[in-house]
Amino acid sequence: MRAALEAADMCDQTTNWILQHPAYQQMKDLEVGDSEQLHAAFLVYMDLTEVRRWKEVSCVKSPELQMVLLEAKEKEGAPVQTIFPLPVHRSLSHRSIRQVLDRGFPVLLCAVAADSTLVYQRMTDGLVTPDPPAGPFQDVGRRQHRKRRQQR
Amino acid sequence: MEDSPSMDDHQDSSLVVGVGLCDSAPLLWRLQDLKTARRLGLVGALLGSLPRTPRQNQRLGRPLLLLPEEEQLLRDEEAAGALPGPNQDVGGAELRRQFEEDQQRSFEEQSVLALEDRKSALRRAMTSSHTGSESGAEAVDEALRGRLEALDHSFSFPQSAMAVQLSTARAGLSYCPEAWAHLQASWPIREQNNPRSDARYQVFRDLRGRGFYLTSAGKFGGDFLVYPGDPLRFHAHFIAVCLTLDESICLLDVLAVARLGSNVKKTVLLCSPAPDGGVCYTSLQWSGMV
Amino acid sequence: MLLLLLLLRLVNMADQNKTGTEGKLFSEILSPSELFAARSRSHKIPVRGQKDFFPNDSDEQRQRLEQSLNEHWSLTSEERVERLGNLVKAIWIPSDQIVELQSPAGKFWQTMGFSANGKQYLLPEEALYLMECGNVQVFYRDLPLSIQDGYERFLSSATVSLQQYQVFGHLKRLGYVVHRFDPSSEPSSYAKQLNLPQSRDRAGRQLKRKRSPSPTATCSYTEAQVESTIEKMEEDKCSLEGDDAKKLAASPDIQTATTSGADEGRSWWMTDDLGASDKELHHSPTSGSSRWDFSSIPFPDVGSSERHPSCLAPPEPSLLPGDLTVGVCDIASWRRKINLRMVKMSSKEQKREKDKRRRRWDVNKDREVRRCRNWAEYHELLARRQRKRKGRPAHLWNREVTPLHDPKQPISTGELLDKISVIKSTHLLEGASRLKGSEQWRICFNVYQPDTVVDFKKSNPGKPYSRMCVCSFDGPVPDLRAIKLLAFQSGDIPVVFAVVDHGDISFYTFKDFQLPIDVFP
Amino acid sequence: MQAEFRAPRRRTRVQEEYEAPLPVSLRPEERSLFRAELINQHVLVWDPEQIQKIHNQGFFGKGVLSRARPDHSISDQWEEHEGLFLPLVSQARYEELLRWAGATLSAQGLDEEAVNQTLLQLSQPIGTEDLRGEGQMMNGQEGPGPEDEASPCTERAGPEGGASPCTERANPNPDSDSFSDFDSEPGPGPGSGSGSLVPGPGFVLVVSDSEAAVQIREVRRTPLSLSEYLQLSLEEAFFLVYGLGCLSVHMHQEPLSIVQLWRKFRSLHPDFVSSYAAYHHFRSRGWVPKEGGGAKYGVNLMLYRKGPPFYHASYSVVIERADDAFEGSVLHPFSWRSLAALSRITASVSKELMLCYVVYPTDQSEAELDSPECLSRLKVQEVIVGRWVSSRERAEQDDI
Repeated sequence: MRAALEAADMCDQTTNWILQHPAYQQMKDLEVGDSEQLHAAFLVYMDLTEVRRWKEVSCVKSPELQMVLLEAKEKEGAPVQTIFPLPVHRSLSHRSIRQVLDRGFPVLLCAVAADSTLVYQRMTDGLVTPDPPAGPFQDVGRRQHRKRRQQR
Repeated sequence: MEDSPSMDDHQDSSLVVGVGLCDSAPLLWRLQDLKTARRLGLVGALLGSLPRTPRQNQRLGRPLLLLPEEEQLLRDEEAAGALPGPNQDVGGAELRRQFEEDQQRSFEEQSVLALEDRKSALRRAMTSSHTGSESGAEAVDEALRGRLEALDHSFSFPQSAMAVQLSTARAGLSYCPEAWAHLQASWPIREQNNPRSDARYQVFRDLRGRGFYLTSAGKFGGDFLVYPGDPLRFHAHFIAVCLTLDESICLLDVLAVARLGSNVKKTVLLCSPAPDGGVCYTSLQWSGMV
Repeated sequence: MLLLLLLLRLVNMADQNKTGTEGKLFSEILSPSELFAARSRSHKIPVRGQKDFFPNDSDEQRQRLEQSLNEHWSLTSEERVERLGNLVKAIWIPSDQIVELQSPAGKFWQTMGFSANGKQYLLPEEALYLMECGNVQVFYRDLPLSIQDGYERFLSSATVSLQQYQVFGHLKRLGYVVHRFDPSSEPSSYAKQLNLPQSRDRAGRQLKRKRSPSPTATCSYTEAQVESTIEKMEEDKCSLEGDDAKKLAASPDIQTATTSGADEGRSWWMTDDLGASDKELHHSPTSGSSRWDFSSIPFPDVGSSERHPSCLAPPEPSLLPGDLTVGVCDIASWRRKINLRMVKMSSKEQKREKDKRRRRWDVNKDREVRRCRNWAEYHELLARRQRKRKGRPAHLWNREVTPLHDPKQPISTGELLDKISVIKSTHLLEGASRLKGSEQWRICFNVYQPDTVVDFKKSNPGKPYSRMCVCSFDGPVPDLRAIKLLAFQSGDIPVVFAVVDHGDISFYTFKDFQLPIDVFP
Repeated sequence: MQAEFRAPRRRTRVQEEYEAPLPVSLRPEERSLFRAELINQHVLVWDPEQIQKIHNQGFFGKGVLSRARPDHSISDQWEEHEGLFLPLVSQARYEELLRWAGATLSAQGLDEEAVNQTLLQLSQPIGTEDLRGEGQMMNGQEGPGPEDEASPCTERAGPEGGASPCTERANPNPDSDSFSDFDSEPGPGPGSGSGSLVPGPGFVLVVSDSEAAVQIREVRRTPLSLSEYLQLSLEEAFFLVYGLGCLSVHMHQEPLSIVQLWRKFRSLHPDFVSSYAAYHHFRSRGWVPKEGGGAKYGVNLMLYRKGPPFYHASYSVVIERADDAFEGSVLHPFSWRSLAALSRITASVSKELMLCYVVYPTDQSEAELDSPECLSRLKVQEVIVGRWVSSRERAEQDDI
């Protein structure tokens, strides 16, 4: 039993838990052949599950892009979103964005910096009119920010 | 979205916009052309000093510079006509004589107007003196009447006081039919036949067709600022970035322009002509995830 | 082509019943009564109201739009009307691309125009701007030119381009004094370094101004020749450029050498390669105490302002290698060639120099090294240190390339930063003199600040506030080469890139910078 | 024309102490070599203690499970339970962790029966008395509490680093190499203060979801531990190795030499020489460059004085390369459009836009670039891009 417990311990210094994580294994099984993008996808996966606690996070392969995409819900019952992880120094084309949008879900593009910093950007098909700048909504950003601080 | 006059109206002569060329840039000079362009939803940019208050940059005056896309749209809709250039010579001596005569006539008419102006000023002074103190009003009236009579003989309108017009637009034919044909064929405007300028034009045309007004968005890192109505009255909603579907862009550049968009509370639009002739639009907005 | 004031008005009236698109005539000419009435019109600019965010088809919005448009059109439609007496008359001379004044100039003469051969002229951009301001009426073949004529005739690649004029007008409207930049009037960096007095010859300047190349035109043959001569002179002292030259110039006792280095002949009491000797001075591990007492060895100060004998006595033989004999040296010819002025350093510069000296790694500062009395002891020390390092990981230390720092040998942060500073910083002027000029990147205008207008003298405009390089928004962003080239051309005056995007103009600067070293303990 | 240096802006509320500018100690007896692994083209540091040192002394890298500082813990919420402070985990979350642990065990070849047995064993509730008995208590004062503004995790090398059930195993010395001088420092020992006790990592308080019929509130072992890793950018890693000599990067359990690492990084990132030259330059001037911050502003690096907790970033940096003639292939194909955007963004957050040109000598051969020694022949030119505002409106001024 002790041995089994140790096997479950992924903090073993000789084997990185990332490589043993089931989600990582799943991504590897998608065989996208782009280990940098795969790592980026895994970091985003960990951020969504461990840090942001999103629900039903899963990985899928985009055959057109040969990249790992994620699907997830922000909370229970929320709509599915596609997350498009991409290392920050890469280039992309509008076509590749359209291919991700064509999956039919709202898309989050996630730029993954070399030190694992993540920057999420929302992408939507068509013209999305911005919120009006003035008026009672003006302060929303700041108030949300304060709320977040209080939660911590 | 507010209705814009259909481009099909170009049969109506008033919808033909006269375009002049300066250093190969398309400029509009005549007020009617500016108004027609605006009715077609083309905003352009005013470049000149405002006659009323020339030494400021807040409000500028004619000429109006068209975006290459605006100019091309007019051409494609056959709503543009070339203004004659400055170099076609028409009868010299005759014109000079006419001009001098005109100046002379104008001077004479203005002299008359000036005299009238002076007289009515004196008359106003007389009537106002009646309402003033009774004593001495008579005397003042008398003096004024004397001056009024004297004016007829003594009034002289100096040449230097004559008002002259420094014309904005050159007078002339509204457009030349032959030049119009020429305009469509080989208009000496910098033709930028590259995929990017094609993309810009198709996007411009499509958004204009949807009733938006567009101006240049260079300072926002995009191609066009997209307004839901006339920019005189509305804030821009979008920063349009035009690119072909397969053009590769640095993710960093996407992040930069998207960040800028959220700073100025506008949606960044990636716009690419689609194979089916339409345009694909992708809206970029801040995710709110920090 | 010409302004057909009366004729066209008459024709227009006659043709008023003529319909159809062809041959319709056009004019926006005011009648005498309109002209007369224009005297008393307002000069106020209406304030724009708050904009809306969403169009909602309401009558209220429609009304406001209509009002805005009406205001807009009434403002845009207004024609310039001036008293004839207030207008300066001028004529356009297309062959010279220039405007000649026919009546006395106005106030504008203080900052614009030039005289030549007893006549007064305006450059086309100046004339056009003054036409737009309602100050000047320009005639061609006895007929007045419209603003449109001005744009179409005056602006071209041979004079100034439309975009350049947009920048010119933008700055002029704000009150700046704007002159064409004449690269030949700019002293070369070589001349600047020698402190050559700038020519203040009024006539010469003005002639130059007339001939000043248009910002777009290519430079003339003679100019190219002059430039190449200067380049050659500069190349001669190229070896001294950069940090080393700066360091040298900073210490007064070798300052003279800096200048004499530009000379073909070498001074025989200095080593050939100054840069190398400088490095050696500071980096070679020299043992314990020095045999040479520099305080007692007189170094010739050729550049001193004090009276000096024109000859230098031979140096003390004991200081020279055995078989060398050195005679008396006549320095009079050199004194004529060098810059005898004191190089003044600002307190900031002095401090920077001091900091630099302080940071320079000096093996002699190492206490253990100082305790060594001879080479043998020093070698022993090195060997001892080597042994100490033995415990270090082989994959880092037993290879060709080793880390820059050994964490087993702690040093202060300042020393550490100094030790790992392997990449040199450079500055914009370094190597800039050897760059050839470029067609694409040119300075167009000298710009003087508006508050200097009162005292402004065209004959002696003084130092510009900035210089403008006009770029098209669709064109390239300057690369490092362009930035260096223009920085070199402009010297200590900042170059501003005026970028014209359709109707918008943005101004950017690309300034030299060196991030200061920040040391935390 | 020299750009003026603008003083960096200090942050108003600084909640931590400054440890050291760089992770090299002034005391020679201290541990001086850290260890990282190159995995999936990324450099990761595993050891919680080393993570804290590398991050807090010079602000290298980022925790893969954290937003900035490596401070991930199994839960944001901590609660007191029978005198113990424990991370709170919902039943559903706990079961998710169990499932992962199961998947991992299966992947390691255990049959279903064994897996189930193990999981059952793992998920047994544990009495708090047993926990206390294990003698793994820490001073509660230092432990994270829900009221603690500074988040549960500002503490160094505390329980939050990882949540391994096997804490009795000492941090294994990762090196087979002869680092005899490696003295693994013990973590902060149990303090003497009073208050709630924090058990060692590996235990959580499982609470059932509010809708659930049966309310559970028990202490259990963590079935799966995800310890925080520090991810270093290639430039950061190489600087720690080559510049400071304090890190060794391993690939497939083998430590890499400097030249091996250089070649590896160049193969991963074609512009590595330029990006590293710029990084090294900024470090050697005592500044803290962060690549992650750059992503937020669309640039390569953000430059901080002292470190992000103490100062706001001063510069957004775009790295360019140039040859001796100051021309050459550009890394970032600038248009006025993109420059306008960057300049505007930078100005809107009161930072300055810096172009950092790495200038290569023309006679530098490809072979020379094959070693970091080529750096000494490179030069760095910094240029500040500024905007000049023409219109401090002089509207009605009489123009002459």
